[in-house]
Amino acid sequence: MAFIPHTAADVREMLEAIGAASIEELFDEIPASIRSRKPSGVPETLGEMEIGRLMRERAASDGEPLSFLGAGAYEHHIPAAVWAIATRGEFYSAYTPYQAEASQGTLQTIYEFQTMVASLTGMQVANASLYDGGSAFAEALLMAVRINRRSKSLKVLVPSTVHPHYRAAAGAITSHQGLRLEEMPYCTESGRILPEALARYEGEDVAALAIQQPNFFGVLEDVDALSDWAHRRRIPVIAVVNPTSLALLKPPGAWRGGADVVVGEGQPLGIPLSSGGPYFGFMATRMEHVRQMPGRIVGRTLDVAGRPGFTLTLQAREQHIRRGRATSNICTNQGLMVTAATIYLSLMGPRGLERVATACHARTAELLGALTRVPGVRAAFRSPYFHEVVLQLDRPAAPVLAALAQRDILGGVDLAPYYPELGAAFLACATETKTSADIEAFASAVREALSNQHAA
Amino acid sequence: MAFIPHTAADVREMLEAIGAASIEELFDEIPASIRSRKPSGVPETLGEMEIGRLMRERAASDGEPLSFLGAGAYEHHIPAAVWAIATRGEFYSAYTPYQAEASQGTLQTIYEFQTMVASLTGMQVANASLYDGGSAFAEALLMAVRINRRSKSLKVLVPSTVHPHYRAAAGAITSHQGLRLEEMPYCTESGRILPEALARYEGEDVAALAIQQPNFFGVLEDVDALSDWAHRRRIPVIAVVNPTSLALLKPPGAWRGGADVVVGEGQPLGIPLSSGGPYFGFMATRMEHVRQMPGRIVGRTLDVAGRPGFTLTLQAREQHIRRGRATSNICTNQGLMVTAATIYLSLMGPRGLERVATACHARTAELLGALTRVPGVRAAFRSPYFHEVVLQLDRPAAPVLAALAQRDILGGVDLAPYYPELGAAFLACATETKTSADIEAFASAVREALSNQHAA
Amino acid sequence: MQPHGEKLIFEYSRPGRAAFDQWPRVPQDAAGPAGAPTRPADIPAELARTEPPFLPEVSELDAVRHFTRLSQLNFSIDTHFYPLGSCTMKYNPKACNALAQLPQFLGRHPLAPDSHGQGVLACLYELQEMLKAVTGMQAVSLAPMAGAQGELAGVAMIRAYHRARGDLARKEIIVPEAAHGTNPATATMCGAVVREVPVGAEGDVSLEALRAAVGPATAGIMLTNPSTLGVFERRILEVAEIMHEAGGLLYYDGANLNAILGKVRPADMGFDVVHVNLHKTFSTPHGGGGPGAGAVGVGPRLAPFLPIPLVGRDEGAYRWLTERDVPQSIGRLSAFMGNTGVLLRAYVYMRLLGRSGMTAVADHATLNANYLLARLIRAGFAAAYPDRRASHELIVTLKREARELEVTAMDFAKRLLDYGMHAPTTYFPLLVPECLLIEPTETESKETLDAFVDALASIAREASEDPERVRGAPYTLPVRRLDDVRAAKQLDLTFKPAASAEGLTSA
Amino acid sequence: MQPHGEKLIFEYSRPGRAAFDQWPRVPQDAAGPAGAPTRPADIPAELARTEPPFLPEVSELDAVRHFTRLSQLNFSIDTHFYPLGSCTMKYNPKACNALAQLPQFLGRHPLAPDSHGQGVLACLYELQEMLKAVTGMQAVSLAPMAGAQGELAGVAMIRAYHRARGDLARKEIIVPEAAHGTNPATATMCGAVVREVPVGAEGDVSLEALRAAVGPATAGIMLTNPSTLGVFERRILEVAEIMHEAGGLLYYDGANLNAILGKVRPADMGFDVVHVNLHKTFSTPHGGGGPGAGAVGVGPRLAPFLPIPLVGRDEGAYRWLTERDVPQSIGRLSAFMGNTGVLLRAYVYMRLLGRSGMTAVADHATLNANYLLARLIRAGFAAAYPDRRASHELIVTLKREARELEVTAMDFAKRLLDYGMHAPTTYFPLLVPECLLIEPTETESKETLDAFVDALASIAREASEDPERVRGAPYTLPVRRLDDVRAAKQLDLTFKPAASAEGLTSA
Ligand SMILES: Cc1ncc(COP(=O)(O)O)c(C=O)c1O
Ligand SMILES: Cc1ncc(COP(=O)(O)O)c(C=O)c1O
Repeated sequence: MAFIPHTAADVREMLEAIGAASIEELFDEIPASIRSRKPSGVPETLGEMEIGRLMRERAASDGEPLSFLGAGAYEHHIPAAVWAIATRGEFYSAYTPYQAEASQGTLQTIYEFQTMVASLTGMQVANASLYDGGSAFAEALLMAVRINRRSKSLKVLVPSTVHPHYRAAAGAITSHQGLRLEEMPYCTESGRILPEALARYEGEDVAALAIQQPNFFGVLEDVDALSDWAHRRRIPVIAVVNPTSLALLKPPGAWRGGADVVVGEGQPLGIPLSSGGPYFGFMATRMEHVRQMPGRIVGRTLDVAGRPGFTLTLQAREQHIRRGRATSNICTNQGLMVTAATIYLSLMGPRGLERVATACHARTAELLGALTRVPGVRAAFRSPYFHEVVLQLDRPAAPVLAALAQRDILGGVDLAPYYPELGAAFLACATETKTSADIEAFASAVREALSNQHAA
Repeated sequence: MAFIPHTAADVREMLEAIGAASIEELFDEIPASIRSRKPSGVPETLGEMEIGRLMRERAASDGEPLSFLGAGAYEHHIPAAVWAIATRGEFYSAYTPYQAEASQGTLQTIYEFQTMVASLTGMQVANASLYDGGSAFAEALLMAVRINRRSKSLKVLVPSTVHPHYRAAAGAITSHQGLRLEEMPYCTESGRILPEALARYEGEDVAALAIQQPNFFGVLEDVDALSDWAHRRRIPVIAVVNPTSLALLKPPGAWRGGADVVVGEGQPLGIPLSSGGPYFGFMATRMEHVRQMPGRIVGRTLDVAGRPGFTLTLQAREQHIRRGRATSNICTNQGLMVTAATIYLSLMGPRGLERVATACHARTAELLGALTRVPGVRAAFRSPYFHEVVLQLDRPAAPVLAALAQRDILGGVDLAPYYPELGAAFLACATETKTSADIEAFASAVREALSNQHAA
Repeated sequence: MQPHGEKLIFEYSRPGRAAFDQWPRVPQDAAGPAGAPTRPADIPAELARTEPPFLPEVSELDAVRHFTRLSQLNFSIDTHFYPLGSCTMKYNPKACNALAQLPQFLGRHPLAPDSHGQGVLACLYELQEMLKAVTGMQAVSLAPMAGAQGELAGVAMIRAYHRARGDLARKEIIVPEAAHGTNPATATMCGAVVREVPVGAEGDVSLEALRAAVGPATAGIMLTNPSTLGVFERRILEVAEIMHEAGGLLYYDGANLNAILGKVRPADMGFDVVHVNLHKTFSTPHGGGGPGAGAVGVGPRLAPFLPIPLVGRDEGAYRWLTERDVPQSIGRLSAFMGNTGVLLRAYVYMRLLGRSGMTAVADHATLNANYLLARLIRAGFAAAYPDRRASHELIVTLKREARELEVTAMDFAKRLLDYGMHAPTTYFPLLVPECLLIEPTETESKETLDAFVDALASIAREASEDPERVRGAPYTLPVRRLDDVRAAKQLDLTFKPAASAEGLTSA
Repeated sequence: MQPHGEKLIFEYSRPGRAAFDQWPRVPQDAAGPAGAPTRPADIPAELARTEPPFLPEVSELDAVRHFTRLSQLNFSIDTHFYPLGSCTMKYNPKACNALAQLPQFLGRHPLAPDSHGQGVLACLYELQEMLKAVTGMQAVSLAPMAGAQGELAGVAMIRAYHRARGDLARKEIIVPEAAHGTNPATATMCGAVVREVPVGAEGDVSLEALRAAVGPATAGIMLTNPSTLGVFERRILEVAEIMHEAGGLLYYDGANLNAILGKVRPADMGFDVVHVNLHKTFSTPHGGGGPGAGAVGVGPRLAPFLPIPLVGRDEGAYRWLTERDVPQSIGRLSAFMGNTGVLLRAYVYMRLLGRSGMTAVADHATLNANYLLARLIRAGFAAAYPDRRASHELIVTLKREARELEVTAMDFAKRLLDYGMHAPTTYFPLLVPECLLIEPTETESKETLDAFVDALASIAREASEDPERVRGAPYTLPVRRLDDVRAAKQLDLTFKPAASAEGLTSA
């Protein structure tokens, strides 16, 4: 049997040591009435060669289209070293570092990661990851509510420029604890929250304010004004950020008054798109809030010989100690992704990451130029943006995008289901992986699709 | 600059320590008249992302055709574990294990490999690899000539059923030392050497006899008779074997009288086809001849504390000690391939390897059946074979094979350039990687190609 | 002499050093990526970063060497026996990793159209089907990203179910006192009130206590079976009856599914919902902490509430199912589609095992645990439940050793590391004092188990002959025993260049 | 306590154990690969194997764990500084490996038609072109599979050239006494007679001796420049003149090309043929012994003789050139196309470096070597050529230490291992007594070099204060110093189950 090393002789000797006549006998505490047979819904075994062929055929059928999709998951160059090292057995097949002395590799990596995330976000401390950006956002809301001991309300202001899926996930996860996500409208001209929009919450008991920068549309929010408004009212500020953008954009820790909790999707840092996961959520905060932070945290300490070493710390926040009163139920996190991201950030360094961000931005500017030169396409907003833009068409986006997809170009995310008020609009993104030729191909495919549909 | 860690400050400090004003100055012993500029024939640097895209495009253009090519390189299933482990940095980026204490991983692997090769071939000792099967054959001829102290001639009997490229390589490599490869004709009926063919060498001074089993045509030679003939005349026997076949076929050590030197291509043991290399040649011999064997050899010994360990041994045979009187000039060998093959053989085990051989054989039988059912195709020989067959057509093979290639089926190797006496013939092979559907697709493509060409 | 640890990556950093080949060309600088890029002019100054982040500036070799060396400081399945109870540290087949990493799978954007995803969707669909088969459930969602999120989904569905029926009083979630911490933590996250029920001397939940606990406020119970005590809950059918009669539902924590794969299905035990830890039972790697995947399966009552997205099939084509298809869904748990890459690994693993392999897993995991139990008892160790069959794991209590020799379970665990084996889970479940929860898994051989027994026996000898030796362990690892109290008191959670001057740098 | 070594894979073997998932289904047994396959009936009994080969019967986990643990016993570039002189142990970029392993490249059969190989052929063609550019040669063949085979090709071409001109007397190949062993060994393999010429005190070949050596029997000379002594052969143009006037040709052993990349081209020094060790200069991995690639480049005189296959281009399409295209070729050196996978790695590496990167390699390799030289002299070590520039490598002689302290170069080398650094090359070139040939390469940082100097200085102190300590090294590796004499006398070259009973088994 695959992966089972027992020889017939082994089984015999082992049963003898146990004093059982058969393996079957070891299951004699299970009521006979519910014992089942082999699961007929599982096909018979395939060898590695056979499943390999099947998977290769299936992968080939998914193709490798030219993609301008972003919307929270970004195609970046991933250095070959990242996964060559992250998949080394010692990282790949280790458990959570409960036995610190036998897990210094993982622990030190996490400590380095925490340092990098804290610095990128401009915060003091970071955890060892949450599941993904969306669920990290949910945890941030819960944490902000815990931090805000003044507020009696569970109302959190969440601009509608925050990723719709993040809002959905946060709603699904936090509603059980009574949180209410108050959706703040955005300005359809500029694609961002106008600080004026906050006026209507004046005097209300608000538990927290969330800000995504750049927002879902790629537009830059006026973070200082928003953050300042909250701090003046002693409302904790939750920042949702794209880590790549932080090479160019002011880190949340430096927003006016500073963010209290910063979360984001770590995928851009060396993690493959992989249909949505595994990615990782990161979270950073101020030192004063560290005990309210969910997730694992690694600290540096000394061993009995006085040598430095690393260990999980502040575990009293966590489910395995605090149980029903833990900051979160999270246990398994996204460790291997963190290892990959730490290697990625080490290879990129501050200047490499800045180049990635600059290149993405330049490519998106090029994209914007090329597409808006196509008749029938215009930019939805005229605001500063980072590496992602909303484009409006003179007819519904879905069939145009479908026509592109037929030519193996994924042109963007149709916004109609999410933001009907924007009319025929889609969100497109170009990262450093795109060349001028790619962008030209995209633009001319759009041109053709629009004229074909005209003809039709 | 890629891969160079020197900062400007480093360079400054280092030059200062050296007492040089510039790096340029360090080259002042090179005559100025021949100093060159940057090599203009080398394009400017590409980033990893850029070369990645280029290589992926080029790889895609080579395609992944359905291949029935064999002729000395075979498409086998390679367990994912093989290369995941062989490319671990500690194996991949280590040098030849000159510092034994710091290279026990590589050394022990080679020792295990030597054990496996010796056992597969039925010999007493094996070396740590030669370049490939073809060059290993050349080394085998040279070694046999060294072994045969009785013979004054440098004439080696090499049947024409030995791989034509092996004969070519051996000729090119050994001719400088005066070896003459006497080509023995084969029986065009049976596709093998008839023992009677040896009669004409009776009484001649022959330095060695080579036998390939299975031979280039996939046909099984009458190894006992051939080997027996040689031993009776005290002529050393060189065996050229396919390691996969040794799971089913009598090992050369058990041929009548036993082979003296056994070589072969190691590629079938977990090494990708990769357009021809890197593969590895293996070589095994009798203990009495070990000092005549070229290539590295690892031995087990003890350390000063009495613990077992591994080290390169019998180095007095090698170029770095014996220089002009070494058994060969080989230095760098195919180490990493040996690591992969050792992992492959460990995963397969005796029974797994037997299954691979059996499955290959069965697939080839199926192929033979399917193709010979196509009108205009017939089997060239009616002899026992292993996993490879010669098929004859009623018209030239080249255009038929070209037509198949256009449909992404590589049907076999055209034998016309090598064996014109066989008429329109090609050599085809099916390994365990081929399914009945693959074979059917091949057969019907041949059927179609033959009828199309008829029409044309 | 040999450096024990490895410097921090920041300590390799030098201003100006970089892995230049990783830098993208910025369109402006056709000359190649040498200097600093021009900052985009269209980003307003007040929104721009002024100080570069504190990231290391190292060469590619520095990074490769550093992280390769770091990796070597870990124990892992690929290098060590790792019998961590409740964690199912079995062999992670290399094929699962290789095939989940095929370039088209890795490169596929989560929002790519279904037309460019039939391959991956087919795998996920079939994974749903196989999980239905092994759990006996009617429908499966692959959305949850780990066991704890599967629990959250499960309890949220239970609550949604009661709510949908207008049964708003059902706020209590019952958990046995031996439950894993995520169970009560999940109940809390779902806004439920946790009620603990005690476990009897033989390891079964007390039915009396359970009967007393249930009532109109009961939403459900969270159980694993076999339980965290390493024994099968024998009266599971009665538990189910009590719960169902009281109007509550049963949640199955699938962390221990390895024990019963193909032997008994959670649905047949009476469970209404189950989560499966694919990173345990189905051998996706644990990666030093994650990622995992906590697929949930449900019976007919909870099917309408499954978290999205699901994978459906219409006329031979696969597609994502969303709110529109599952209007009563408890919603989405992540931005996209959970840990798809993990799901692909589990899919490949299940296909490799196949039908017969499923049963074989439970058979041999159970055989290994019972063999260890027998041998350890014979070697003088005290089993927590000596009269019970072990499931896929077993508990030894070192109560006596702690009392008589002052050598604790922790000391045994640390000393085992010196013997080249990872320690079992210690101090969990909390119910059993000084316990080692040992899970060998089916992929370990008899020889390995024998070596483990020998090691524990040898430590026991050391504990009586030279207890200090055991208390001081480990000795042969990159660090000696670490000061957790100091870690929590003198928080050092990020590297600050100044801090190293204060002497905390790695040697 | 911690096992130092690792058992042999055979010692894990148990009859009946296997990695079953790797077994192919045999067509007969539709039921799946469980038992023994039926032996093919059409293989005559007298040609069939009767005893199964002695291969290990282990599980997949056994194999993975064993070889992973074995790997950890190695030093390597990815884990350690590895200044092995003459070997150019520089960083092997991971991208080169990843891109050479693209599935289409790996899967391509060597005899696949050119129509299914334009991608790989384009890479090889461009590699030929780039090698021409850096060597200054007119044509390049990628066929040789390592440096030594490149030498063989080179000397064979020289001999073919003379032969083609009817100049049959030219049988002598001159090599400097400091030459690498492959040089004389190659000459012998080519049926030539080796003539050694001495090297002067400053490391240059003695021109007088050379003039005396040449004559009508001279076929050619084999040189590396910089030489194996780590210095540039300053009178190379005179050497070339002497040789050419005598009717001999010059062979350039490219093992040291790293030193002069983009600085001076072998062709411009007067060489007629060069081999390039792609596994050194162009950073393909050394793999614990190989594979390498020893491309040869030639000037106009030798171009007709290049080994096949070459890659040519006709009307935009690439194709293999064979005997038909190169009728005077010295022939083929392997069954197929040399070490193509290695060539692809070198291709990617050269493209990553690019034009400016070539020069930068030589610049910084040379800077590193000269820096080490300066620092080591300052630390009290004796340079073999103190008045010369170092090239990309340098030689220190421990003659004094050996004489005065009886601590040899070997002892220093072994002790360095305890300091976590691989040893330099020892006792080569043979010319310099008690030498360390140190090649840092350009990919190592100043800090690493400083640490190396500190380590050597510390060992020098140990050597005078506690010489026994150094002589007994290493102490911290999987084994202590090994008994080479025993290895050669009591040959144990394969594992025999019986042998382990005699006590040679790993502990
Ligand atoms: C019994 C039990 N339940 C739940 C969990 C939580 O699973 P996860 O870590 O995947 O969130 C675990 C894993 O540690 C467990 O052992
Ligand atoms: C100077 C010199 N020449 C030739 C060679 C032989 O090269 P290879 O080992 O690739 O055959 C080497 C490598 O060891 C060398 O250092």
